[in-house]
Amino acid sequence: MADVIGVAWATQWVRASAAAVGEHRMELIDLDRAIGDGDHGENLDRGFKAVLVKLDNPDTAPPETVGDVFKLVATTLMSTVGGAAGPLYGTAYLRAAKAADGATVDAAGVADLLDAAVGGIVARGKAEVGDKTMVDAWTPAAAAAREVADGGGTATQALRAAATAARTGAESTDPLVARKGRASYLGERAIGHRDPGAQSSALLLEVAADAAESAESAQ
Amino acid sequence: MADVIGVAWATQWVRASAAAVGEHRMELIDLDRAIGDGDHGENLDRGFKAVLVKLDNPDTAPPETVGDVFKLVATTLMSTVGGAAGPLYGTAYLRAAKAADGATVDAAGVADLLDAAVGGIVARGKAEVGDKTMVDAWTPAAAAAREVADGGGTATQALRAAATAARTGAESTDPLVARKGRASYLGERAIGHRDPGAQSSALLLEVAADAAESAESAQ
Amino acid sequence: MKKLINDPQNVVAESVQGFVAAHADLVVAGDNPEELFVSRAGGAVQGKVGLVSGGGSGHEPLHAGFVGVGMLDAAVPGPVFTSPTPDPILAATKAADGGAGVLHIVKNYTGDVLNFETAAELADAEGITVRAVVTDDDVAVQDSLYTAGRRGVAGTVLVEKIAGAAAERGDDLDAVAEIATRVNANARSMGVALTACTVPHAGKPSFDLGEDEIEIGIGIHGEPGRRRIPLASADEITDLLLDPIVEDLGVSSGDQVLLFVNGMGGTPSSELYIVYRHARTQLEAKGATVARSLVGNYITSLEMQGASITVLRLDDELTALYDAPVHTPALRWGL
Amino acid sequence: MKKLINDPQNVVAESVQGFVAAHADLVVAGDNPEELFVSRAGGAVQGKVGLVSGGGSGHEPLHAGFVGVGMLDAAVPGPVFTSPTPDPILAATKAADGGAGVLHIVKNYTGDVLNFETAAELADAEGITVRAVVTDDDVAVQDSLYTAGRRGVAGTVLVEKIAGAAAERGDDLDAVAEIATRVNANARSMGVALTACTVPHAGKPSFDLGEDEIEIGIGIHGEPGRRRIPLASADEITDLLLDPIVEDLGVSSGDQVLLFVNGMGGTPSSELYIVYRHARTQLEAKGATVARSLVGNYITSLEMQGASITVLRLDDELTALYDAPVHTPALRWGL
Ligand SMILES: Nc1ncnc2c1ncn2[C@@H]1O[C@H](COP(=O)(O)OP(=O)(O)O)[C@@H](O)[C@H]1O
Ligand SMILES: Nc1ncnc2c1ncn2[C@@H]1O[C@H](COP(=O)(O)OP(=O)(O)O)[C@@H](O)[C@H]1O
Ligand SMILES: [Mg+2]
Ligand SMILES: [Mg+2]
Ligand SMILES: [Mg+2]
Ligand SMILES: [Mg+2]
Repeated sequence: MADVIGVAWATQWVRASAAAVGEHRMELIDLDRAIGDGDHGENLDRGFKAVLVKLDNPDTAPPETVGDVFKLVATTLMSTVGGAAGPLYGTAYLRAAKAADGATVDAAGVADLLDAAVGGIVARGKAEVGDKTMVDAWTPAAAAAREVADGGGTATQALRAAATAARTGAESTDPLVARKGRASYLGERAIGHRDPGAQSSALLLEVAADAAESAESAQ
Repeated sequence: MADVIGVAWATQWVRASAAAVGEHRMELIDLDRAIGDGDHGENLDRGFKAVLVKLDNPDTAPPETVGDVFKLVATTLMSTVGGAAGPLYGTAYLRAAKAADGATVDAAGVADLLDAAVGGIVARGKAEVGDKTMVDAWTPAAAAAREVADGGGTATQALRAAATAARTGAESTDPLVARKGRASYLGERAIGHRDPGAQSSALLLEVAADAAESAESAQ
Repeated sequence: MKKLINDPQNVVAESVQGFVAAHADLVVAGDNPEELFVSRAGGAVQGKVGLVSGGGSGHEPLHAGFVGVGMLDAAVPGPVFTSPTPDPILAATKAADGGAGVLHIVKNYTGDVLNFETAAELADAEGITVRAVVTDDDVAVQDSLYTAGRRGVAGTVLVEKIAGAAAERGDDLDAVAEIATRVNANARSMGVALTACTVPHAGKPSFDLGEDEIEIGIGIHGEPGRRRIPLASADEITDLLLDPIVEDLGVSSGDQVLLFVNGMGGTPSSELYIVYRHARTQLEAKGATVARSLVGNYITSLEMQGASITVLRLDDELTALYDAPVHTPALRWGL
Repeated sequence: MKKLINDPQNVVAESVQGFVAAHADLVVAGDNPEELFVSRAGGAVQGKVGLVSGGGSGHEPLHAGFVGVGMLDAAVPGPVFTSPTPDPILAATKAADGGAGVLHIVKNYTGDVLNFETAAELADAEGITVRAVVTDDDVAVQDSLYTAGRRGVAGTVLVEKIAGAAAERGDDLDAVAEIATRVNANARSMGVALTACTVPHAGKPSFDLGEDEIEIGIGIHGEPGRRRIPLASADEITDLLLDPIVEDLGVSSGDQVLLFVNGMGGTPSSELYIVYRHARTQLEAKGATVARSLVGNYITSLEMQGASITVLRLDDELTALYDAPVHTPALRWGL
C-alpha cells in the first residue's frame, strides 16, 4: 500500500480535474445562475482546458515535482479564469505548490498542502467557514486530511477523507445566507442553494482522491 | 315604410359606429397585427371616441343635416386617427358630406353618398378593387345601394344591401395578395388574412343599416 | 406585456415630456398637447430652410432625438406606429419655418405620405412653401406596381443628418431637397427581427416567432418580414441582409460607403458590432472602402431584438455634409 | 437563445474587432488576443494620469465605449460577466501609462477587485504607480460586515467621465483619485429588471421571471435582485428605485444633482424617458435641482429589459468636470 504520491498522481489529478469540470460545467453554471452570475462552470472549464494545453505543450519542460504541477495550474488558472474563482483557486494552487516542494507527498504532506491552499484562499478572499464560499469545502477537507495523517494513514486515505469532508462541507452551504461573493447580495434568497465554488472544490478534491486510488490499484 | 333617412339616423349611425368600433377594437387590431402593424382598431377607436366628444360638446351647434354630421365625422377622424385609415376615412366622410347636402336622404341619396365616399378613398389611396383594401368593401357596397335605388327600394333597404355587399367584399379580401398599404410588403404571406380596413368598413356599413332599421321600426 | 409605462394611452405624451425635460437646452414641445411636436429650443432659424420629419412613435430616437443644430428643426411623434395627423404636422411646419421654406422628410408609408400631403397643402394655404422628400431605402420590399413601393427605414436617419447639414450651411429649399433625394437614392437598407415587439395599446407581440426562427426583411413597425427562416449565425444573417443591399445599390470596387448598423431596440450593442464586423469585411472584399460608420440604436421598433444594415454610397459632398457638426439629443459631434 | 452571434466563445473578441474597426479614429485593440484590451488610438498621453477600467463584458458601451479624450485611456473587457485576469489589466495599464501614474477604476465585485489588485502589484513591480478607486454606488445592497459590500454599477460611468476630465486638465494621480472617490461617494444607484438576460455561454436566461413579475434591486450581471414583486406602473417602479437612493444620499432642498437613467440594454429609450420624467418630478418635489441629465444605455446587462436610476450630488467642480469636453465612441460633447 502506497503511502506517498508524486508527480504522476498530480498530473493525473489535473487531467481528471479538466475532465470533471468539463462534465459538470453546466451544473456549476446552473448553481451560479441561481445565486450568482452563471459563469462559474464556464470559467473553470476555460481555465482547466488552458492547463491541459500547457501540460501537453511539447515546448515546455514536463513538471518534475508535485509542486511544479501545481505551479503550472496556479499560473494558468490565474491568467485564464478571471472572476473571483480565478485569483482564489490560483492562490490556492500557488500556496499548495510551495508547500509541496518535494518529488512526493505523504499523508502529512497532503494535509500541509491543503492547509496551504486554505490559507491562500482566506488570504485573498477573507472569508470564514459559514460564509457560504469555497472555504466551506476546503477548510474541513484540510482538517480531515490532517486527522488521517496524524492517525498514521496514507496519502491516498488523507485525500479520500478530504474529498468526503469537502463534499459534506459543500452540502453544508445549502441552508446558509452568504456573506462573501456575489451571493451575499441576495440576502435570504440565497438560502436553499449550494455555493458553486464549494461544489467545484468538492469535485476537484474527489478527483484528487480518485487519481490517487487509481494510481495505487495500478501498482 | 320610411323611404328617407335624416339627421337623426346619421347621428345614431355615428354613435353606433363608436360603440361597434370600441367593441371590435381588439379584433381589428389582431387583423392588422397579422398583415400590418396592429393599430387599426386602436386608431379608429381613438377617432370615433373623439367624434362622440365633439357631438356631445354643448358649446358646438348640433348638426342640422346629414351632411353636417358627416362633416363633423370627417374632420374629427382626419385630425385624430392618423395612419392610412385617418385620411382615407376622413376623405370618404368629407365627400359623402358634400353629396348629402339636404336634410334627408332617399335610396338614390344613399347610393350617391356611398359613390362619393368610394371616390374619396380612391382619390387619396389610388387602390382598385382586388388590391385588398377597404375599397374592396366600399365599391360593392355603393353598387348594391345603387341597384336598390334604381329598383325603387327605400333608403333603409339600400343601406342593408350596401352592408351585405360590404361584408361579402371584406370576406373577398381573404385569399388576396395585397397591392396597396402595409400588407403589400408581405407578398404571398398576406394570403388567408382579411384586410382590416375592409373589415372595419363592413362593420360601419352594418351599423348604418341597423340604425336605419331601428329608426324605422320606432316609427 | 412588460414595460416601464403607466397608462398605455399616455406613453407618447409622458415620454416626450421626459425627453424635453432632459434636453431642455436643445428642444421644446409645442404648447398644444393635441398637436404634439418637438422643435428646436431657440425657435426657427431665420433664413434657413426648415426640416420637419415625423411618423409613428416607437422608433426612438427617430425623429425627435434628431432635432437640433445641423439636423431637424421639428419632429412630429404620432401615436405608437401610427402616422400623426395633419394638424400637428402643420403646427411643426410653422414652428420650423424661418422664411426659407420647409422640407418634409417622409418615410414611404401610405399613412405618412397622406397625412404629410394634407399638412403641406394646409401650410401652403398659410403661405409656407413646403417640399417633401419621401424615403424608400428598404430593399426587402420590391418597388413595383404591385406594392405601395419600398419602405422608408434606417436610411432616413442619414437623409436627416445630411440634408440638415445642407440647410445649416445655407442651401435653399430646392438644393436641400436635392441633397435629401440624393442621399435616399444612394442608400439601401434591410432588417432582421429575432423577436417581435409589443405595441402598448395592443398588449401582445406583433407576431409570434418560434424559439429557433427569425424574420428576414422586416420593417420598423413590428410587421412580419418577407420570410421566416431558422435562426442562423450572425455572419450568415449579415450576408442575408447585405447581399440584396449590395446588389440593388450596385456597390463596386472603389466605392466609398457609409456602413450603418442599426439596432431595433432590444439588441445589445456588442451584437451590432459583430454584425458590423462581418458586413465591413464583406464590403471591403468587394473593393469598397468603408469611409464612415454608424453603429447603434437610431431607428428602432420598441424593444424588438434585431438589426438593420444600411449602406450609403458617398461622394465628397455627402461625406463633408455627414461630417459637419451636429448637436441633437441622439447624434452629436463637432459641437 | 436568440442572439446575433457566431460561436459563443468568440462573442467578446468579434465584438471588440467590430468596435475598433468602427471607431479606428479613437481606439485600438492591443496586439495580443490573449491579453485583450482597448486603448486610445494615439497611445498614452505623456504627463497625463492614465485611467484604466474594465470588468466582465456584456455591459457595453461600458467600458471600451468610454475610451477616448476626456475619459478612459484603456479598458479591459473580460469574458461575458467575468472579470478579466491580471495579464490584460497589466497590459492595459502599461498602454495607459504616460509617466504620471495610472488610476484603476474598479467596480466592487470580489473578482474585479482581486484581479485588479494583482495587476496593480505586477505594474508596481514594473515601476508604474497605480492607485485604485473601487466604485460601490448600488443602494440595493447593504454595505455591512455581512456582505461583500455595495456593488459598483451605473455610478461608475460618472466616475469615469469626471475623473477623466480631471486627468485631462492635468491633475496628478492623487488628485484624480480624490475626484473619483468624491464622485463615487456622492453617487447612488438602484436597478430593476423586467426580464432576465441570457449569457451566451450559458444559453439560458439568468433567472426565470413570471409574466407579471419584476426583480427590484438587481445588479448588472443578470443576478437575481433583492426581491421579486408584481409588475407595477413606471411611476411606482421609479419610486421604488428612487426612494432608497434619495434616503441613502440624503438629498435635500437646494441640492444640485445629476439624474442618470440608464437602460439595461433591452428597454426602449421612450420608457427610460418615462422613468426620467417621474424621477425628475420627485427630485424637484424634494427641492433639489436637476442640473444635469443623462438618459440612455450606458452600462447594460446584455439584452435585459430594465433600467437603473443614479443620482449624483454635484458641486461646482464636479459640474465643470462633467461638462468638460469628451470624445469617446459612446459619450461625446464639446469636441
Ligand atoms: N471572498 C471569497 N472568499 C472565498 N470564496 C469566494 C469569495 N468570493 C467568492 N468566492 C467563491 O467564488 C465562487 C464564484 O466564482 P465565479 O462564479 O467563478 O466568480 P464570480 O463570482 O466573479 O462570477 C463562489 O461560489 C464562492 O465559492
Ligand atoms: N392605398 C390605400 N387605399 C385604400 N385603402 C388603403 C390603402 N392603404 C391602406 N388602406 C387601408 O387602410 C387599412 C390600414 O389602416 P390603419 O391600420 O389604420 O393604417 P396604417 O396602415 O397606417 O397602420 C388597410 O387595412 C386598408 O384597408
Ligand atoms: Mg460567477
Ligand atoms: Mg395599421
Ligand atoms: Mg400604423
Ligand atoms: Mg462572474
